[in-house]
Amino acid sequence: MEEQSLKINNPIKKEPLWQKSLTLINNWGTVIAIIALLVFFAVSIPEFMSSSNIINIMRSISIVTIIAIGLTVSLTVNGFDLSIGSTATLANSLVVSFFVWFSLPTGVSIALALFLALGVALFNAFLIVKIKIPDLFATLATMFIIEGVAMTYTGGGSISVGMPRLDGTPTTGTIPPLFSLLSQTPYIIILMLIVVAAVYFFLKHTKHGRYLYMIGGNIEASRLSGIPVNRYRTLAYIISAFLAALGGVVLASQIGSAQINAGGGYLMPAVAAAFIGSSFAGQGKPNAIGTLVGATLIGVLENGLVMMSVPYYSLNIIKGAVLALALASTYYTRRKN
Amino acid sequence: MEEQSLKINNPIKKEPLWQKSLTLINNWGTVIAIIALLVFFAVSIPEFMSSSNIINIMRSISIVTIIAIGLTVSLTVNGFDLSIGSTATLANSLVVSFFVWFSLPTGVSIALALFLALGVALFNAFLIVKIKIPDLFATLATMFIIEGVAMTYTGGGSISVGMPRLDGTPTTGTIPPLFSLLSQTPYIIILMLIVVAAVYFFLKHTKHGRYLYMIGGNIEASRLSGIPVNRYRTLAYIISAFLAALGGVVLASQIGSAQINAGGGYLMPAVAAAFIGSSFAGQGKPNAIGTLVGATLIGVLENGLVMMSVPYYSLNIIKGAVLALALASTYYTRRKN
Amino acid sequence: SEEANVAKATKLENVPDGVQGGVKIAIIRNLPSDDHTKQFLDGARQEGESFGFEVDTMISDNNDAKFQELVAQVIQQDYDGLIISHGKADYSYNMIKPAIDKGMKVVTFDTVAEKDGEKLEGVTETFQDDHKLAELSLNEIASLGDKPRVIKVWFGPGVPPLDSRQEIYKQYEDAGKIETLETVGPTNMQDVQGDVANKMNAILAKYPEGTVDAVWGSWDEMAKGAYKAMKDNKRDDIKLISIDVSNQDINLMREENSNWLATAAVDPYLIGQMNMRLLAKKLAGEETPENYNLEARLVKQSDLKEDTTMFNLNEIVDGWGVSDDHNEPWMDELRNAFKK
Amino acid sequence: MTTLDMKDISIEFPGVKALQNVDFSMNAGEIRALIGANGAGKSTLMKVLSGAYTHYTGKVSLDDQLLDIQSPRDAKDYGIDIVYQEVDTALIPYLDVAENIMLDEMVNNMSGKALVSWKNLHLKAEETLARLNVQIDTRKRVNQLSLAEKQLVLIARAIVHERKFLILDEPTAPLSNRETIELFRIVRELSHNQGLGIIFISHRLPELFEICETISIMKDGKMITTESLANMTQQQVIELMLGKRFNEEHQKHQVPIGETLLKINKLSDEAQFLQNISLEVRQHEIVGIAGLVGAGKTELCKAIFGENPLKDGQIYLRDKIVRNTSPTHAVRNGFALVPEERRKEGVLVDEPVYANLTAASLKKFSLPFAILKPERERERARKIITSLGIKTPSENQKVSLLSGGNQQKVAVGKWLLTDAEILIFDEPTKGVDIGAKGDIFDLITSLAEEGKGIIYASSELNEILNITDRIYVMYDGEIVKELLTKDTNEEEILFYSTGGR
Ligand SMILES: Nc1ncnc2c1ncn2[C@@H]1O[C@H](COP(=O)(O)OP(=O)(O)OP(=O)(O)O)[C@@H](O)[C@H]1O
Ligand SMILES: Nc1ncnc2c1ncn2[C@@H]1O[C@H](COP(=O)(O)OP(=O)(O)OP(=O)(O)O)[C@@H](O)[C@H]1O
Ligand SMILES: [Mg+2]
Ligand SMILES: [Mg+2]
Repeated sequence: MEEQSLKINNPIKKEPLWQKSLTLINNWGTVIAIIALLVFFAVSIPEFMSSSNIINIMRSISIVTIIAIGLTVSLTVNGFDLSIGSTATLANSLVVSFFVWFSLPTGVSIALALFLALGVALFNAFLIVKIKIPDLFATLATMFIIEGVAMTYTGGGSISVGMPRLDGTPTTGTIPPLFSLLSQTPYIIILMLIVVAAVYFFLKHTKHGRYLYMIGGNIEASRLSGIPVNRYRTLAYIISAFLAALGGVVLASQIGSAQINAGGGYLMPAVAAAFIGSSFAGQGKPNAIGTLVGATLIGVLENGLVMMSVPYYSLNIIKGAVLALALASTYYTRRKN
Repeated sequence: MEEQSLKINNPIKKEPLWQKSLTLINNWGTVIAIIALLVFFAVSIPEFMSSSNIINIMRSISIVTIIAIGLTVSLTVNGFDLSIGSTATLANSLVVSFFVWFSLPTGVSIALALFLALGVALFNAFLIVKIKIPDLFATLATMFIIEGVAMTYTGGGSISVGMPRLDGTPTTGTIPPLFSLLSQTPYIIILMLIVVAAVYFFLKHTKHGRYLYMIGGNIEASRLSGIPVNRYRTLAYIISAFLAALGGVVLASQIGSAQINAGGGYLMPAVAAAFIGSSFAGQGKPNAIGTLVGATLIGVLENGLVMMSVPYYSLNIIKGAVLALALASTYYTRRKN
Repeated sequence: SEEANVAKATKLENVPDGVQGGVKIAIIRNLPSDDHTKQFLDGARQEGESFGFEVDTMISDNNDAKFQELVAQVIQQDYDGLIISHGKADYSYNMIKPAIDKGMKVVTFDTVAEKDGEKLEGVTETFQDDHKLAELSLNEIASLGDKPRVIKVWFGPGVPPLDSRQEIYKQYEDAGKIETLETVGPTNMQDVQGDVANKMNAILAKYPEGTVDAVWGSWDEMAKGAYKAMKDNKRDDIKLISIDVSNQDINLMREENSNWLATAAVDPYLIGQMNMRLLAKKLAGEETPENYNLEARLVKQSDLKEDTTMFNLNEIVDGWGVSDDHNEPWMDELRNAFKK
Repeated sequence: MTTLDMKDISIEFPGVKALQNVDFSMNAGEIRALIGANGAGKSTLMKVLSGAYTHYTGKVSLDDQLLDIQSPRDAKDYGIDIVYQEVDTALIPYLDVAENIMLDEMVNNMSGKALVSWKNLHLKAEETLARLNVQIDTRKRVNQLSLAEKQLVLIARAIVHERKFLILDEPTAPLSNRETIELFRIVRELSHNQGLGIIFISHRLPELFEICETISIMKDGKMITTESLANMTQQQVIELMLGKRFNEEHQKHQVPIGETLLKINKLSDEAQFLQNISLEVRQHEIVGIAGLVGAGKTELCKAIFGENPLKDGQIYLRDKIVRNTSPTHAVRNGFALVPEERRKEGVLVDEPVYANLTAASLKKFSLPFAILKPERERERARKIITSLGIKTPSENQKVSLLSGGNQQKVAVGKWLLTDAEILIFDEPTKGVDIGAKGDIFDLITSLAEEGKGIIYASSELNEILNITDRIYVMYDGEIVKELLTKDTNEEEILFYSTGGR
């Protein structure tokens, strides 16, 4: 017994083939699904694989990916930021108002909009960290509030170039061409990739990222080992609000105006992308690459199905079914626990 | 062992006053908020306390309460049924189609719509219990699918009396007056109260309810205590889908037609009501009375604010703020723990 | 409020009693907040306030049940008149009847208050002429060539104005004036613009240059998405013709190389104004018609000037935004009395 | 030499005075045993010392320097570290072994640095494990580890850094002899060669006598005494901590063993770990399942109880074949299981005591339509609380607020209201004080005397020898030997459980 080291024997030494391939599917189900879809669409629709269409797909997922990456960060601390949609709307309204109402320069407008959106993060963090309202509940309240704030700010309507201010005074501000460039290819795609890469690196290779995962995995243990838990939870919500606001700014660049609740529609797709993503590569936790993959899956699907002339009102059936399949492929196991 | 060993003397007999009142606020925050609002509105608006307005408020929360009670049941097993909104839409479409397309009698139509909606429950349960997809993820997928199914079934969203079928053949079916009665006072209010009372009794005073809460508390331990965990989780989703469908049927009675995603708008308010509700009376878990109280809070607020001529675009700010306050009052504690 | 007190104190002569002394109006609209909604509400509110009325506005986000609750609540209160917008035929009669029974005056917009073929006595129904709107826009498309190939951006059925527009579209189709290649519609109603843009992107990839002549945007919110997609794909070989107008639409139509050629619309602000005038006449006890249709106009890219916005469209579109219909002398008197 | 001094420590929780004026002092380089019945306040005292609780009164000092411990990090900065009793409360399940071991390092020793070097992390984690002479893949996720492995990970985490004082709160509870021996080697090394002061909490007396030099005994939130172990016997320690005499040798009344109740034939499980298991349990009989950690005892218990799916084999109850396809069926068929991982599997921590006790037998408290009779429920629960001596303010107390041993009693207690014929106990005395252990033994024997069949799985050989009538020894998922308790001894069981043939 002496020198022989303690190896606790592993019962799954003789892993059968089906078990192995199931593990493979579990870990790579999403990727397999994407490849299968790509092949299927490429065969059925000649134009599908054209480079311009690939770029189309990439562009179409850009905003949702940016917002979903923010959500992903809030998920790492076992939180859930329901207010991302409203935050995107708010940033959209703010940045356009800076251009149209106040004729501010591009850089200042963007920076200011992103900065102000951090107020949402601080409010969320206050409710969650100080008042100790559970994340989902707190951000639900924030969602309503920010939706209302954005609408009140714009007076219940949209803002576009040439529209007078709420008090009726005429405006002369315009959307700078530079700003519109933000949502053009390739910039919008590059921006998305930068966001994904930065958050990937942050979560995987910096201590801050690891702390976020630690907090998400076991908040008590993290607190006991000395991580300033509340500060990091606040950080997670700051990143989440920041990226949601960035998404809103890109959206503003794309639509060239501020629209009522424009960001609201991004909540559910972002949730779907982040959910699919957290099972990517068998990680079992929210992660940036996974979220990108999740968004890609949805993007490829929507694009291909529209090309196949599936009626728009049936799209959601297939989207939901593929979502279910992707999730099933990751979660289905033959063993019990 | 001696009797005495059972009693550890309570050292905090002299609980300070602020501690006591904080506990009071923690437990009854929602109710205090409602009373405060009632007093405030009653003083500011003469018509507010009229019996007809009280009935208005009750009626206006009926559908949301019925749906939220279903959500509450899914929350008891630590689940989360995001598909309630779509299920309500589906039931709305089905029941109207039975009247308009097939001229079925009232009872049959309602029963059939409720019955078919259980398919949603079984699909949810299949994904969650068999495939083991986490509740939130699984019901998100279902939400999309059912939304699509309802839209495809109606060929794009809506059915109303006199509209031809999808294939263009004319229809002669009408909405029976009896069915319209369902959404009239007092029946709609009575129905809501019956649903609340029945679910309250079921959760609080039956074995099944106790099991649901146990499963929500610790699924492993519940399984190992011999509770048929999967069957009860399925049951929770069945109740949730059933009540969502009931909400959809009442909605159909009220609007007299099937509308695009008519139920979708009830998801978030139902979530808010159930969330506020789970902190009601210091229970800390989802419960029927609490959900009713939560829905009432929102209903009173919306009614009063409209009466006070708060512009529609600012309503959500106040709604969100009151939601946050109600939650804060329950979760805020001065002790660390 | 103060204004109301002033009005009470000094009754104007030559002005009917019914429109003096703290008149309260509620406007309830069954649509989400958007440009059209805002302008409609602003038009009605500002017109009402210029008469010295107190005007409250409410919306119900396309939730028919909530809409009915709101209307019921408003009927409980002490309003003198209601403007009801976008109620569905299935319940509107029953919903509005209590108001009439209580003696409130009611004007509706895009709402049919009819039961078993009977109209509700005393209600004036106003409509924007959706058939005409469709006709104007489709004429533009038909004039692009011989049986143009069209991508139709539409959704429904169940959205009454879009259904009406679809009826005309079908007539054009059946008459062989146009050919439909695809139908595109949104699935994400909270982001119609972005959603339609994504779908159009996919469709455009499928139809190479020269295979599509026009896109028909049956609602400008969707048309904006389609425009965005065509611009991103540099597809100005396709022409965009739409219905409804907003300030942003005008901006986009005026962009360099814009392929958005025309849009047919009724001024929503004017609709609001007309509704309020009709309501004021009812309050004054004057004769009002059962129906009133607002005329559709075509806004053409070629007519737009550099400084054209939604708010000075009347400079280039004949009859836009101004109408003397139902304007009574006592209204001017009221306007004068309540001028700020 | 550094001296640690805790003076006049008191702390309260709602309804519980957990510590009352406790004094505790020791030197670095010493191995101190801390013992006391379940709920005596050992863990609480140590949590005060390690900074987890800050709402105490009293003073903590090191060498006359008054310490201001406001957080675990403060404690660590002063050189005080702890390995918690409940391992799952200290681990991050979805992160890998290396990160869990290096947690404190990453949190406290990376100021100024932001980037994580994964290579170094794994290297250092491997080194630390090597110091413990343990082989665990540092890339494995912690939620895939067995309980023993998790415990080892936590110990590894505590020795990454040099500390002055190290608290081990029941570290051996999930460990078997082999790992325990290894742990002792490390503890001695740390104490004697590196001069650490070690506070060692355990309910296993022989262990304490083997490794510790002095002992502090607590009772009901008070410190009773601190003495050199050389001057004490086990009997004296037990008397001091329980306040009464206690006979550790367990007495089983002589009841003749009856007919065969349970017969298992060639059972193997779907996970392909259990192979060809055959065994028999008779009425009045307590059958032991012995084996080292990882031998498959837990898997076997769960397989019989229907929690793990079977691939092959039959289970007969009174000669009738039964199919335990799920725990629900097993309970219906008359089986009961007290699982190993108490907090996770045994009790519903957020429910009150009475609801836990009636969880498996709610039918008995139901009217038609499943309507509950709560008064009757509470009444029966109170009876069980009294008869098992569960220490709780009332039957309405949440189980999470009970001490470990009392939680275990609740986990056992819930089966007393059922009609189970076969009761399976998987390490039921883990973390249970010696007094309560006696209670549980008494309970098990009286169940056997009533005519039930008992399966008792444990890696503690003395317990097995003490309570059972017959023993099956497991090794690597198989039953390798059947022994009669009265004819065997520790050496023989150990021989077979390490693979001897
Ligand atoms: N957070 C808490 N809230 C309420 N009571 C508590 C809390 N923590 C501990 N207690 C109570 O304080 C007493 C001492 O508990 P402690 O965990 O220190 O006992 P212990 O000596 O470690 O017992 P064991 O041997 O079972 O681990 C027990 O009665 C316990 O129920
Ligand atoms: N969820 C799991 N994932 C991977 N391996 C597992 C899992 N559960 C158990 N094992 C492994 O199965 C083997 C048998 O475990 P089991 O718990 O049955 O052993 P045991 O004899 O009861 O030991 P212990 O004394 O730890 O209870 C061990 O090697 C363990 O590591
Ligand atoms: Mg302890
Ligand atoms: Mg075990």
